[in-house]
Amino acid sequence: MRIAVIVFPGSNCDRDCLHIFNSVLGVQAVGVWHRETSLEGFDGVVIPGGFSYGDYLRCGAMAKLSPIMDEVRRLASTGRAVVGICNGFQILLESGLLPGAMLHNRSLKFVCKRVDVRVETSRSSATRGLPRGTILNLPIAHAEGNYTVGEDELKSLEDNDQIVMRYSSSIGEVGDAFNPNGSLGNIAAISNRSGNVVGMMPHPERASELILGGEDGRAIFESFVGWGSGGVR
Amino acid sequence: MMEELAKEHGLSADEYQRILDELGREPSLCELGVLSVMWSEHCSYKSSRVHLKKLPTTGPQVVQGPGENAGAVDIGGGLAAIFKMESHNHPSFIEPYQGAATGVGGILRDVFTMGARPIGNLNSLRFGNINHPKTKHLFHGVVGGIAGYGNCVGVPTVGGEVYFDDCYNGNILVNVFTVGVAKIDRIFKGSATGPGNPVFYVGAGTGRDGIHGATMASEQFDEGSEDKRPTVQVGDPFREKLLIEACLELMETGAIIGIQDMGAAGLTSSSVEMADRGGTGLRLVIEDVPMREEGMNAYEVLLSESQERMLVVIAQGREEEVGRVFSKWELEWAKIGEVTDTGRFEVVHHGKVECDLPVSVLTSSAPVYDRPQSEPARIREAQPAKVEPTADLFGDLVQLLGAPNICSRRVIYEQFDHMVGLGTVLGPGSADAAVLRIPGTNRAIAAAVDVNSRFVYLNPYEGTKLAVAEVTRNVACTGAKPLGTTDCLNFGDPTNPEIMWEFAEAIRGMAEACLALDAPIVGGNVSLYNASAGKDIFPTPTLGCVGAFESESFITCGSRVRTVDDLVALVGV
Amino acid sequence: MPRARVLIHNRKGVFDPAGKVVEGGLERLGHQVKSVKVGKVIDLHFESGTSEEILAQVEKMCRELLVNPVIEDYVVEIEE
Amino acid sequence: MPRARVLIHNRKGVFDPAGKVVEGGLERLGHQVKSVKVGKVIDLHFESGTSEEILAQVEKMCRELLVNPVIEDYVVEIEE
Ligand SMILES: Nc1ncnc2c1ncn2[C@@H]1O[C@H](COP(=O)(O)OP(=O)(O)O)[C@@H](O)[C@H]1O
Repeated sequence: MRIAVIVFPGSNCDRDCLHIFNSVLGVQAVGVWHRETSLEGFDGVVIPGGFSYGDYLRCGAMAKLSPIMDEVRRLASTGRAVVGICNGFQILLESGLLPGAMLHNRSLKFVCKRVDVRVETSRSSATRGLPRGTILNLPIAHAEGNYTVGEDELKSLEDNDQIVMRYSSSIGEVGDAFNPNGSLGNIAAISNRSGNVVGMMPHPERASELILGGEDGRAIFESFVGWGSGGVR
Repeated sequence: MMEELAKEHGLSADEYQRILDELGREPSLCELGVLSVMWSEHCSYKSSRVHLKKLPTTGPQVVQGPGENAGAVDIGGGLAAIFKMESHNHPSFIEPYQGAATGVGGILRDVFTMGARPIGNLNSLRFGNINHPKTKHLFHGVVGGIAGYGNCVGVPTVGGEVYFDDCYNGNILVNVFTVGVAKIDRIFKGSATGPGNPVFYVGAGTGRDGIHGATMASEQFDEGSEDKRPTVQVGDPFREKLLIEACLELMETGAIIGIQDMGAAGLTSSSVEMADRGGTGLRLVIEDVPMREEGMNAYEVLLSESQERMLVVIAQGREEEVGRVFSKWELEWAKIGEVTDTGRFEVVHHGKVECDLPVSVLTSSAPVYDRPQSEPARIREAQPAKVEPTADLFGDLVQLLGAPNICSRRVIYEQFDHMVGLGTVLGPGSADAAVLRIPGTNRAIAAAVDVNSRFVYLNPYEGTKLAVAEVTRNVACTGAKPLGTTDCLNFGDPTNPEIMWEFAEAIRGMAEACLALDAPIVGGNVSLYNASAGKDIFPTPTLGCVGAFESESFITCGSRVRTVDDLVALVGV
Repeated sequence: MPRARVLIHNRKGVFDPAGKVVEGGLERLGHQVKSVKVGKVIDLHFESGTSEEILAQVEKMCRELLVNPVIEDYVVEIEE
Repeated sequence: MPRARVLIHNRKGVFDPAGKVVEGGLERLGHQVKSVKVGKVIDLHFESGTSEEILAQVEKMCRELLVNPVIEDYVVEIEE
């Protein structure tokens, strides 16, 4: 098992993700510079959070031009797990690997805090071991996490079980009061049709060690690792 | 005519005469610009130097005291915590977002210059009355700027303090603090040694922004100051992030002899300071400096305060490593000169010598003033305020808890990414100091910034002692042992003897308290002329303290009530 | 020197939080305004090229990078 | 319905980091462009008013809220 953590100019959660894989989970992960052109030998890809290219123009817009993205696309098409966290989610949207787009948070402010999310499906590479309805307490940290998508696509996301997490209360009520950014349908994470490509706004790497106040994020990494090299299920 | 120009550059008649005596000739315009920034309060500490000497700066735990870009203390395990605090008051008043943002950028560079990866930012903010018409705009701008910059570079903002008071209506304070961690035997200094070694410029291109910012920071605000606008710079945190990674990567190669960020007074002060520390000279070629505007002259290039730039002295023969690393990180770089043994700061532009001054004239010959002091009348006249208890104590409590200076700071710190880096064990809102573990080790540090300027106003000596006590106590409460402090001394107009008295008294108190608490001062910053329309701010000597834990397991639970039946104890006098 | 200007706005029906905030701010200052939209303007300068060439090139840039069609609409203006 | 458009750019000499990044991106896509500037556009719609009235009002809005004169320059365009 070997994981690639893609490093763009301006990524800033790459080292954090590497720490969780290598030092907490004992799974080999290496940083891969965005100009690389091969992901040969990797079984999964994490696109970490941060501010790739300073988030200038639009979050994730510049990163989609990087050479490595062709390889990410190729790996995704073979069914390997590809997870984009925060800015990584934005990059997956801009690259067309996931449908929809991000708008500014409705508060127009950056927001960094812990929130609760409800797992909506266990058929994604990020939530495989997690029963539907599981509540996870995870940090968010973003200025543009206000997910939006056309009506038809939203319906198709719902019909195909592609909504992975929604913002919720600590007992799993979903509603506007628990939505930190105004995202459509309180969506916090989605996947592609086959479930292997996932984009999520919360930062599971920030909640994978007790000393940092919680371990709920670990389940996501464990699911990701467990998706393995087996490809499409 | 030169004399008139000298005045416009903020040099007094005496100071100009001193320049003529030292040089034995008139300076060129370019030299005058260089002299004026190097002799400005900001770079020369001319009014504060005699007092700062009195501070305790040594101890077995001190790895680097004042004099370098930042101070360093030994936190065990072969690691040093490197930290510094700096003010960006005047730029933030003129343009709150960019002023605060570039303040964060500057303090980060001071810390990673020394080889440390920054792991935490804190800040200490002072605004005018919350109902003053300007306060809202300034507050949102400053908080937004700190967030915008810190979040993007990926250094968590883990703590700070905010107060509102009328005395800051026309002169807010934005003090920013960064702490980083490096291996003790891998600390880099801002020193240019080895004549013949090439000098490299790395980072963003030079533009015309911020020319004369350093002099501006030392001038009092007056009615027209809101028009002095082009002196404000725009920060690019994205480029700063690349600069951090590139510099840390280049440091690994062993090719670096000395490295220094270009802060206030940009290329001038960074090269002069490096030559001064190295006991050498420096020769720069202006046309080789990466520029982002056309037709810039030597004066402009030397005094520009464009952000996100560094000066690096490289060991001869290792030049191509700079190109390899900086090109990878998509940053501009160029060789712009070399170290000499002449002891002079020489600048040529297209073959013409624009500046040729002895480094010592720019540094050690800069004027030092022991300005007159006098105790303000208010000190003896002050009477204790009488507060009558009311019948509704509960109501009073609720009102107090909602007061602008006491209420929750959540709206502020939720805008800051305080978790990136996976170090934040106790972040904002959870303890009296921020606690950061150092991933990959079992070590952790605590950091806090504090001062109650009202106390300092009422009694500068006792008030500053209290500030030192508070900041070290806040660190100690988390279970860490305080190791060292840094200061950011925000005072009014030093030519006013009462302000100078406040300053001297504050230093006296700080020295005594730091000595008693074994928390030596390892770095600091002085910001004078904090006044508007002739009214000075409260003397505000902000203190920052860093302490260390022997092990992560000594971290206390923070300041929260945990469970029913927990014991509550009052400790102290 | 030819110049192109790309004006980018959120598509009709897509929430424009910045516009809402500016609207509120202007109202608080006592200004009467029916609605506000905040967008981006990108000015591109070229060494040379005819209007047609530049228009074609800028349209391509918009598709490839400058505009996200999921949420944004744009207009290109060419100046010579 | 009268409309005003405010175009806001960083002042000459003030760094435009976004423009620089977009420039790099376009180059990577193989486009030849001399320089890029990224700014804001604010479209204001009004119920009524003559061009002169609206221009005066929008100028006031720019001074009071929309533009930060320390770093930004602006142009107002009125359409009827
Ligand atoms: N400007 C700021 N930036 C980040 N955190 C802040 C800031 N101001 C206050 N905080 C955080 O908010 C919490 C409460 O602050 P404060 O009211 O000053 O607390 P106390 O008086 O208990 O020290 C602290 O954890 C502090 O670090």
